[in-house]
Amino acid sequence: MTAAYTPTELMVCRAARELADGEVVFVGIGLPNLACNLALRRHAPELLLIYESGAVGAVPERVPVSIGDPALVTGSLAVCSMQEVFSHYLQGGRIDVGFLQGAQIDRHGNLNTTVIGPYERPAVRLPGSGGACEIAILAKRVVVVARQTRRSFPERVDFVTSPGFLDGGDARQRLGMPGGGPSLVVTDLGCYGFVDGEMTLVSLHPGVTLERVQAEVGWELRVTPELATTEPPDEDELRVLRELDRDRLYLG
Amino acid sequence: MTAAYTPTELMVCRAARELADGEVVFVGIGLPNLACNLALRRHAPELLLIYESGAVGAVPERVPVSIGDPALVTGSLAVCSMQEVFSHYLQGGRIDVGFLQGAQIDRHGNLNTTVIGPYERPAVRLPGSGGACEIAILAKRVVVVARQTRRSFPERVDFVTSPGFLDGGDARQRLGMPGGGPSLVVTDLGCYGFVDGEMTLVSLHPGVTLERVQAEVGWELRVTPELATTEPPDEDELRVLRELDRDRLYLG
Amino acid sequence: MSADKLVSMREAVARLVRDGDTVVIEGFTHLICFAAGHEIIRQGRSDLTLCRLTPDLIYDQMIAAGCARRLVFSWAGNPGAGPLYGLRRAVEQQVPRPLELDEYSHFGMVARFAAGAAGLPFWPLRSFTGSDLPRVNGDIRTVRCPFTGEELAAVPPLRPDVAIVHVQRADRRGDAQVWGLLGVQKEAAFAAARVIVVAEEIVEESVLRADPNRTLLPGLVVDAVVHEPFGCHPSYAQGYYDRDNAFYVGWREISEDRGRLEAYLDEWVHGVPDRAAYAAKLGDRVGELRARPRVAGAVDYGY
Amino acid sequence: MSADKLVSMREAVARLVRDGDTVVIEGFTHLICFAAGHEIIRQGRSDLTLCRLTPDLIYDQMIAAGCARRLVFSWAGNPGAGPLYGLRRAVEQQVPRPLELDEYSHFGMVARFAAGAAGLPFWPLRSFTGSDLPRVNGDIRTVRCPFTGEELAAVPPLRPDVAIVHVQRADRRGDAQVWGLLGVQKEAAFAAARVIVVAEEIVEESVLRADPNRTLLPGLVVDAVVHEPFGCHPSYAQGYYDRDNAFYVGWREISEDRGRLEAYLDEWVHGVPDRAAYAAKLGDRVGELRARPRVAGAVDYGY
Repeated sequence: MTAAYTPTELMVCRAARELADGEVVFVGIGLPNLACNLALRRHAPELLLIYESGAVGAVPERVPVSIGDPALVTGSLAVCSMQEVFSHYLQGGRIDVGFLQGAQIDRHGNLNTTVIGPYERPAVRLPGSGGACEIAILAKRVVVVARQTRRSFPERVDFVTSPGFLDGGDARQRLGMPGGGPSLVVTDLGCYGFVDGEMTLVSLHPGVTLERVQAEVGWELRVTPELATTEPPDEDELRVLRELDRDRLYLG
Repeated sequence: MTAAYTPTELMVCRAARELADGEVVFVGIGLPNLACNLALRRHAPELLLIYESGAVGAVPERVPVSIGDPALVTGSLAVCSMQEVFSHYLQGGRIDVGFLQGAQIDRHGNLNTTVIGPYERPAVRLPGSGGACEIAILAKRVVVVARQTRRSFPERVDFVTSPGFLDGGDARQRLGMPGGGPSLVVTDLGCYGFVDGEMTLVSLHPGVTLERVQAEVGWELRVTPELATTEPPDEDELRVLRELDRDRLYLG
Repeated sequence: MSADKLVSMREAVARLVRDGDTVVIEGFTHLICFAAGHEIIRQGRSDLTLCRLTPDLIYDQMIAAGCARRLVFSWAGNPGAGPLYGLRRAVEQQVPRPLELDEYSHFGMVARFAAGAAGLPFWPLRSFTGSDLPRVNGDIRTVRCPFTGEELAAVPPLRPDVAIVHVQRADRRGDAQVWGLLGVQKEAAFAAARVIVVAEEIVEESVLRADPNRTLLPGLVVDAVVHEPFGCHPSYAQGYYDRDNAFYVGWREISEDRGRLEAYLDEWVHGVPDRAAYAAKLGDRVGELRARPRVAGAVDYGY
Repeated sequence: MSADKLVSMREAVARLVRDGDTVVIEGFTHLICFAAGHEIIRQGRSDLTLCRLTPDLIYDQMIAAGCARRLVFSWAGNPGAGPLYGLRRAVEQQVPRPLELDEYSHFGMVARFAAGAAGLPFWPLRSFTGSDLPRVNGDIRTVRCPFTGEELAAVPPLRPDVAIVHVQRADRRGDAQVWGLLGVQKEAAFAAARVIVVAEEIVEESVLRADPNRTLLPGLVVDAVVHEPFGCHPSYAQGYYDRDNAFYVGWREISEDRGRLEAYLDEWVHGVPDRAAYAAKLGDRVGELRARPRVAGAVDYGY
């Protein structure tokens, strides 16, 4: 018998399982941070968390509300300048997994966090790249966590802030991008991998129909022949996760 | 009545007078180090000493025997990586005066600390550049302290390790070198400035004849019309200097 | 340069921050000097080019107050609490005035500061490939490696007229020490023509000389030193006070409404003469945010 | 990678340093790991490409012992005490074997390590203009700025097979802290394929976590950790022991004479099994060099 859980809890637990022990992960704030700390406390005690703020090997005693929370510094293994974080760790090829979120993600895993509408006259001005552009280019693989709607999953994003597989195929290799690009997209409906640089549905969350997923994608969705059901979170994952975010700041 | 002093003591005292209070000086080991500490203790209390080893604002309690002496660190204002010393301080244009020595210095102030003879089959292999090449290019002005012999003052050095005025004239400006080049050469015989990038005798040390100086220069030496006699060190300069190098490690 | 550079925030801003300047108030979440931003607003500076990786609430306030003409940045949001509406009104509706955007990624901004600090005309990096950012920003270019022939991205140096850096402790010369997150403050200060150091504590030079590896900036690069305890609130100072997360979360409601944002500026910026009055007005909150000690061990510099 | 990387110097060198490797033992005057150099000599490694800004006595000994095929450097002298004769015999007389020189300036070497650490194929710098060094070293090239059009010098990355970094303290994972002169050790370690950390003291991870700003290297980049007290003599470790200047001055006479240098190696390198025996053999000198305490004040990481 499995426990009751929210779609957000499922997303975080599924993302956490993507992290192998001993890997080095570039942590973003919010759900990615919860996923990383969940993995650290359960199956990946040797997971090394690196925050773009410069905290290396952080073991936050509280859920960091910002990526530069003081709790990320106190008791961490090392603090380095942002120049070092980006040059030595990310550009130096030491980051196994980068976590990204996005207002829009398209058929080829390109992410937009810059503008909705034209750049010069935006309908909505979004925050911009932050470190996402270089994480997308340099991390060995990228995991994307995003809520899925037809508007947020267009065939092509309005603005490519962070490149995924561009137009698909081997576009990344042709441009000599060091990182491998997106390997997994976890939404509140299902999980996606990439085949020839195209987003491909690999599993449906329990109770979600293929029709519902297709209704929330802006293109003719590719589906893997061996479509699975996403393994739901178990009791222990949920217990640890809920301890991590007692005030449900991010779990809602 | 002036005190008795050695030629070396005169060289160091003359070099020290070249440093103005509040200036930032890139300190080399040996006589330059004595000159800088002499200036610091007498007329230039706000002189900032920066050692290429990364010690900033050092106040050594003993004469540093090496440029990385622990006495340069203890009680210093800041310690930074060598990357910072060369990038932020020297290349960043923050060094007013650089001190250089050399096995050879030529008519146009070019310095050689690499080889005597051809590079591939050297008669004598010298230490090489160290930081001298970039100090010569980037420091706002350069002071050279050197013992003078006909062999060490050739018309052209065997190898240009650290550029002075190259072939003279405005060669430095044409090559876009940020620093001003050599402004003073102090030897055991006299002092030299540069006119149109050519070494020019400006003062003779007390008791030294022009003939003697000319005998120790490998080219037709240019002499300033208002040739002066170098001001000898006074009692107080000598007292402080001799305190600095009690064991006469460098004063001999 | 005089050995004693200690002045009030009012004097430092009056003397060193001019209309039309390119201004940097750095600090990545940590040590963001709100006190300086508020004083710049009080003195009515205008046409500033504001530079920061993350504009944060302080630039949202300065933009809403009409101080800025241009913003150079890489991520413009309210960390963990939605958009910066003051900034969005300027961009989307030109309110209170138009705001030009000069946009990079974090690495791009870090590289610009690094080039400025190092006196280089460009900085090479592996980013921007396949992104639309170079399409909308002509200053993101490429450079060819003279060894491998490969193309890398290149950005120009950022050389601010003024950099304002908040630190935990400094002496009167401006020698300054920081611990905890370091951000890009060192690079920003070395890149700037003028530097204001704002410190939680002013200490004797001997305190700094006892631990030279902690020094972030030498007085050499500093023009003015300001003693401003609690000068970062709602940002934080490691070892002194915590980040006021409630304020950041609450800012959303304030900035969403132009009137409320202006009322906030009237009450908390124009309505107080200086940071001491601001802290007094905050009352008990100051004590609630005070840090619980977590003292590090000492090391030995003997020889 | 295993969490416990603590091994003996013998095992670390046997496992991680191979014939033909490009090896860096860095440390600018401070923290030069003579213990590692001696073990490499004892194990008879050959055809090494040795890299250091300042070869110092340790490379003079390794070159005289016949370990090296090539030297990448920027200043080859005995600091404050004349030339390195072992090195000169190899260059001038090919004794005991020829030595290729790959020569830069200090800034050039620093830039090569920086490029290696940052994963860049070149590093731009303002040096070498008008110098003969580019004439004799084809890897000192130029790159044109895509913004100003000016030409700058460029050097390629230095990516050692092995970097050996001596530190004051480390934990068993290789997380390492250093204070005092930092040299280029961080860049050298991040640039290297394999890293050996040698520490004066092995401490609990909690000691390092109490002061994260002191950390030079994370265990992430470290392959082996060696506990080797007094491992730098005649170099020094701030807070532990002073530099043995008498040894440096005395080295001139030893290295000047090939026979005496070989006798030194027989007695002090081959003649002892490890560093502990070397220190025991030095006897009272060890105590004479012990540092007199100069303890720095602590800081607070609370929030």
